[in-house]
Amino acid sequence: MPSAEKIVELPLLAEAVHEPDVVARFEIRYSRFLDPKGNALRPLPDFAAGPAELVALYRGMVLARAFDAKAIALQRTGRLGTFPSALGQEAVAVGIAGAMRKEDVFLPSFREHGAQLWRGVSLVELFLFWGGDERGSDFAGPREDFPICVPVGTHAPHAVGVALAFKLRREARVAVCAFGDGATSKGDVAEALNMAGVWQLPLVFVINNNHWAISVPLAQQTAAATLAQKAVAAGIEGEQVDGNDVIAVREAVGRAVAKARAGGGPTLIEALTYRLSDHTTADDARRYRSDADVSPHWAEDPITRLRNHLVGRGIWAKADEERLLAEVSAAIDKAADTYLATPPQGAETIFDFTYETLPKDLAEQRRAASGAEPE
Amino acid sequence: MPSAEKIVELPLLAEAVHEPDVVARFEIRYSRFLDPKGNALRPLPDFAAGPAELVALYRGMVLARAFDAKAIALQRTGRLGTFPSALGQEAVAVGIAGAMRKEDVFLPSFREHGAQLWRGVSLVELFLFWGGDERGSDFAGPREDFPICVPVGTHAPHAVGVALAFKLRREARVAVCAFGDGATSKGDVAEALNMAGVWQLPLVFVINNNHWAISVPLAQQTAAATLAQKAVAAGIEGEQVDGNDVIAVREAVGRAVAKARAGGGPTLIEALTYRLSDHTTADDARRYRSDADVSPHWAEDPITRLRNHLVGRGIWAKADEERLLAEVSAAIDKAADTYLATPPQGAETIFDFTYETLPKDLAEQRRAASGAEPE
Amino acid sequence: MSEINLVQAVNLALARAMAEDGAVLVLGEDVAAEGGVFRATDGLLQRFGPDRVLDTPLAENAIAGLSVGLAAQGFRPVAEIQFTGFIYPAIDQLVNHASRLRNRTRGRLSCPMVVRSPSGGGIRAIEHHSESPEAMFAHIPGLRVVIPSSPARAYGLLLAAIRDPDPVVFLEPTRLYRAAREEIEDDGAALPLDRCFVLREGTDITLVTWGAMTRETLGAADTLAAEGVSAEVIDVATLKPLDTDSILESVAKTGRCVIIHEAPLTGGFGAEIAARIAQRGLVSLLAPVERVAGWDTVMPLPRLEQHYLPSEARILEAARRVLAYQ
Amino acid sequence: MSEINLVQAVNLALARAMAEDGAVLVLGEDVAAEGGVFRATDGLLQRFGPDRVLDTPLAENAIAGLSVGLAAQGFRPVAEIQFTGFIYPAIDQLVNHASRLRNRTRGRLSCPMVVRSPSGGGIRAIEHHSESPEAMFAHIPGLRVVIPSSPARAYGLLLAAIRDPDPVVFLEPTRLYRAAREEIEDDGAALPLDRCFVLREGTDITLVTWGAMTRETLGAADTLAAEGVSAEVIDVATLKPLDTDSILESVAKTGRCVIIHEAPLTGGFGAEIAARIAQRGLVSLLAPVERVAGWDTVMPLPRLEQHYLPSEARILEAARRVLAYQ
Ligand SMILES: Cc1ncc(C[n+]2csc(CCOP(=O)(O)OP(=O)(O)O)c2C)c(N)n1
Ligand SMILES: Cc1ncc(C[n+]2csc(CCOP(=O)(O)OP(=O)(O)O)c2C)c(N)n1
Ligand SMILES: [Mg+2]
Ligand SMILES: [Mg+2]
Repeated sequence: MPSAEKIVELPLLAEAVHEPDVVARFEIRYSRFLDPKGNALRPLPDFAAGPAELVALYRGMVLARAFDAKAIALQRTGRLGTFPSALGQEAVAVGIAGAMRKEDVFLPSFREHGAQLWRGVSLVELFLFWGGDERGSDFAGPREDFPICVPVGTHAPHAVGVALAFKLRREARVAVCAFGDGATSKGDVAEALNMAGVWQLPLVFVINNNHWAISVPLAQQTAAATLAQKAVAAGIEGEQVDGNDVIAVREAVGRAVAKARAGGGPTLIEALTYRLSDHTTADDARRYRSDADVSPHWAEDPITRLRNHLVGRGIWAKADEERLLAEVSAAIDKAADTYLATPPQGAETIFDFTYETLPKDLAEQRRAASGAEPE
Repeated sequence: MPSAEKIVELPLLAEAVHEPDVVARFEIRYSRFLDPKGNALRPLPDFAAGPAELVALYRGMVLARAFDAKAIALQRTGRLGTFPSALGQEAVAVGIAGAMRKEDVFLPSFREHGAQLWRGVSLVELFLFWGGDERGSDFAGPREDFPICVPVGTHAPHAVGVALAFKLRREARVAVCAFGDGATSKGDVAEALNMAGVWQLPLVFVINNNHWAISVPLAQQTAAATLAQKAVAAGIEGEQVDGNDVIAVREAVGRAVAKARAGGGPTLIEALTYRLSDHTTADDARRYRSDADVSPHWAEDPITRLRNHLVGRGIWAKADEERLLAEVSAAIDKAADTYLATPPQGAETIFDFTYETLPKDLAEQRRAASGAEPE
Repeated sequence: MSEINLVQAVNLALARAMAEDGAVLVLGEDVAAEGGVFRATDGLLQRFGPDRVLDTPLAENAIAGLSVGLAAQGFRPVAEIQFTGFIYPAIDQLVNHASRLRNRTRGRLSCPMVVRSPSGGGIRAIEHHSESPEAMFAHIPGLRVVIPSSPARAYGLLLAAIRDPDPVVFLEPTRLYRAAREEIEDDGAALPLDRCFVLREGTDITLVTWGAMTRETLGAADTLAAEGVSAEVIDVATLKPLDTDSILESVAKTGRCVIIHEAPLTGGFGAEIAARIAQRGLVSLLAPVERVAGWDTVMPLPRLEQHYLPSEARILEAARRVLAYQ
Repeated sequence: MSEINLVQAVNLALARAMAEDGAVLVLGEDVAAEGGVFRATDGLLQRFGPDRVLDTPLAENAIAGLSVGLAAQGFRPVAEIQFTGFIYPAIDQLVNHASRLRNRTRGRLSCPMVVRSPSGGGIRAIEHHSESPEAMFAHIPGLRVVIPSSPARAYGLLLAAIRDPDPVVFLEPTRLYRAAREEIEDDGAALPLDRCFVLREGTDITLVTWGAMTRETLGAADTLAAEGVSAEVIDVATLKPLDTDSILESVAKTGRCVIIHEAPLTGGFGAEIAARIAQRGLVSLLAPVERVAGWDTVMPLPRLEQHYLPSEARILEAARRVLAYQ
């Protein structure tokens, strides 16, 4: 499914050509498997044949949403810092993670906790990070995954470096980097896409297109008809998927990851979703969008969609749902309690990770901070 | 000639669609009028009907090349600083300038002196700039044109600001920004293209694609089949022209400028040319490319091509050529003498343009520099 | 006249400048409909319309760069960078172009632009939202660097910055945005961009600071006063160009000086002030010049943030050392 | 053993580091076939192949950013930024990521990378090719900033920088690249990254400098010696972390100090050194600490450049003022 088809190798010393001459042609394709009601629109991919993986994806989304709700509750009661909800976008993160292997490396933005949890970042670690504790980025699970990246798009070049490392070591591993629609306007993201193309890196970029960058709607972010076409500038493949259809996300990212692993180079995937929540707990979206803008998108809800599908196939019943919700909320409450019971690190840890070994003048500052007089 | 054709307005709340669904399609077109021998491949644009403008374009290229040769001679004899030759690329700069109006604003890179001269930057000013004198950027002619830009691509956002100024003031003016193939890898250029699209600015970007960024060939700069397709990422129009056919450059830029002036928005034009010279007088291109790489491109020479065309049409004769060369070299020698006879500015001028009015501590430094003791 | 806080004063100054000069534009991320994430540009879109208040795509480098283009064309862009943690992509444009355009064209083109950004910590924000990079800008010839510490100074200094013919980096202490309210007359009166402000007169020791740290510093001065020590508190306000004389005069009077800032100690702007005192004020020094600053570490996340920010206790400790010095 | 100049010493150190550690990569614009515009990476492609020496597209931000990714994966990228005038787009990655990765992951990920760049003026180069931005980096916690001033120190310090487990900004004085030759044994011996170098011992005055200015400073020391004044010349070499003790010891001995650097005076790193002396060395000061630096102006184009760069005459003038001070 080549998205970029090169018509003629441009002859520099060119013989006469008929004008006007089309020298390159591109198309962007869109894919989805389930309609908003959960009905299959086409034959499902293999992984969706049996219940196992679909149920896992479902659980991943439910867990992400439950974590989200808990995080907001903690923030509202002053026990967590500013938090960016992923409400309605769970299929993007979970679909990504479901398509990756353990040994791959994930470079998230800040709205992909569904993927981080799937990959083994613990609930406690996520609470710690959003609670303002650096230990929240010291993942016990996926040791090579990157921490949440707050400066928008700045992790895209990191992904290039990680993927280049894999390629140089001849490892069959893939880096997957997620960022938002707003990030696609950043120069570093464009530089990263271009470099991934030059070196044909095992790298998959996923645009978590929730149609808003805080208050800026997609139409004011770019004149591009799709964000997948950002790939054209880099000469790499780009495609678009329904980001609220976890099967579509899982399938498209799966294809891209397999291609990358096989040496086929990078891909840019635009996952179309919608930010149902405020930008963060510090935001009031009613300042710039109306409920009327938002409400239709509730009908797109990825969790309801997959649940309907599972129920329709007899894979999922009320009892399963209740069991899952109970299990998930128990896990989250337990993690929240652990987080809340975790005292901050000692003040000296401010110094201890600035360099591998503490330089002399910093050691003096450390002493001063601990109350002792400076030397 | 829309290069970006949007197939479907993406429905967020989408009804079932047939898969896989093409949501956007793009094509990049290439145009030229003269073959390398100077033969017309198709009916020429109106401006090329009579001799006047063609001869002017020819003169512009000859002047640029003669300036180039003189600059290199001065540098080799220690009377000018490092200089980037535009040998073989004259049609790009001259074609751009020929398509602009006086009131438009040009934002050059550092290899477009052909355009600067056309627009009224004086030979003396160019010598002064490359001779290391700030007065070389204080253009007496095009007061609003930007100075040569050394940090690659950093002037692209300036062009956005200039074009935005025109749009906000409802002025029928156009900003034209030129940069090289290497610049298309820079994030600021991508950001500028995207912003030009969002605001549909009266802005024309021209890529002076000479196929090299110092020692880095185009293939290592990007995986993109064309550079014109960088426009697709920004949702703006992009096209490719034979950059060694001054008629093609003049025609394509003319169309884009007219469209921009009429409110039709920005365009990205990739002009295909080749850097026949070293990158600069400080470079030795034989370290990274062979004569065999270069020599075929001599047959593309834009000046010979247009001369052959003019001669073939009986517009140009040996006598005209001799008159032109004499006139041009006289002008250049005179300008070089003036430059060489121009003493440097006083040391105090280092201070006088840092701010509109000299702050107190800088005034003290100025006194100190002039030998006087600091207060 | 109304009691307003610092961010409202910024808003008032922006509105005033836009009303009096049609060339003044406000641009940045979320400055229009949203009115800025801190509401600094609240209501400006409604009042001045979409041609004067522009939401930009998410691209700080180009925000600074397009401001250079607008300024060269005679506009007076006031660009907002949402947090100083995101101002770094704009540095290339500020250093290589905004600060040089006048000089490199020998005055033909100039760059009357302002880059505003909330700066500093203490708001329990997430990563990259609490930095104080003023020293990086104060080192750049051709730039002005201004940091207000009260609603009145925010109003007067921002008006001056917008009217200034050269580029100004205007860093607003986020911690003070809603900290205190002040009566402000919207009379369009600007404050000088080349003057320190003496917030409190004193004779025994000079405390030099700026931005949010003026609060802890004034607190320390109060404590000292209660102990019979008369501390003079200077708010530098405009770091570049620096009003050296006012600082030297104060040190000549007190003979003792402590410089306080939130940014990391090493290479912080306090070093420049101490260096100028060490050169031109040495004679009058009765004690070493001390600096109380952020540690030379990464700004911690909220849970440890309070251990990073210079506290009134640390200021007092340093002041007492300096005062006790024989 | 062979006599080589500074850029050849850089090349030798790179080759040595690459030979002894397969994790060391060289990347940047024109570093491969071209061997670097100054030939710093000459021959490395031929010797180590395209997997170890990579030409990148023209994108400084991503050059720094991809180095962070490589370093987090265990490589030791040595990235070349062609001139410091083009290092500004890399600052975002250096400040927001490279310098923080270890801290923000509590040591899980780290960033052993080096960013090399030719720095400073005096080569009659075109615009943006003559800047000295070291102070901007020396203010960033988590970074190391190193500037060699001789072939031997370039060799030893670059080896140390590449072996260092944390990010290092390594600024090479372009003016010295081919200025002097020195016998260098390619023994892989690194020099310490936390130590100043005393280039000349003296007892009457301390001249503190780094990089290219060591030449004019040593010249001034010679002139002073001829007049019977014994000047100690210190090459700071590693600005961050700063070896304060060596400087204080010297000042304790001489009681007089002049700091010399090429970067603009205000907010230059000389301020930090003067500030530390003003705090910890005040007792021993017999005269004001003077700084001789570039003016607070944009670096002029070549025709006026010599009026910008601190001259031996300006250093002598300051030294004599300081020596004459009673
Ligand atoms: C470089 C940078 N600029 C500004 C910000 C402030 N900010 C945080 S999130 C955000 C919008 C991001 O939009 P998008 O990329 O679509 O991601 P989303 O928040 O929608 O998931 C902005 C402007 C930032 N974090 N980084
Ligand atoms: C941001 C930046 N990085 C590096 C350089 C050094 N440099 C000068 S020209 C050049 C290559 C530019 O290539 P291209 O954009 O194709 O323009 P050309 O020189 O071919 O006209 C480089 C790397 C620079 N001037 N600016
Ligand atoms: Mg978004
Ligand atoms: Mg080129």
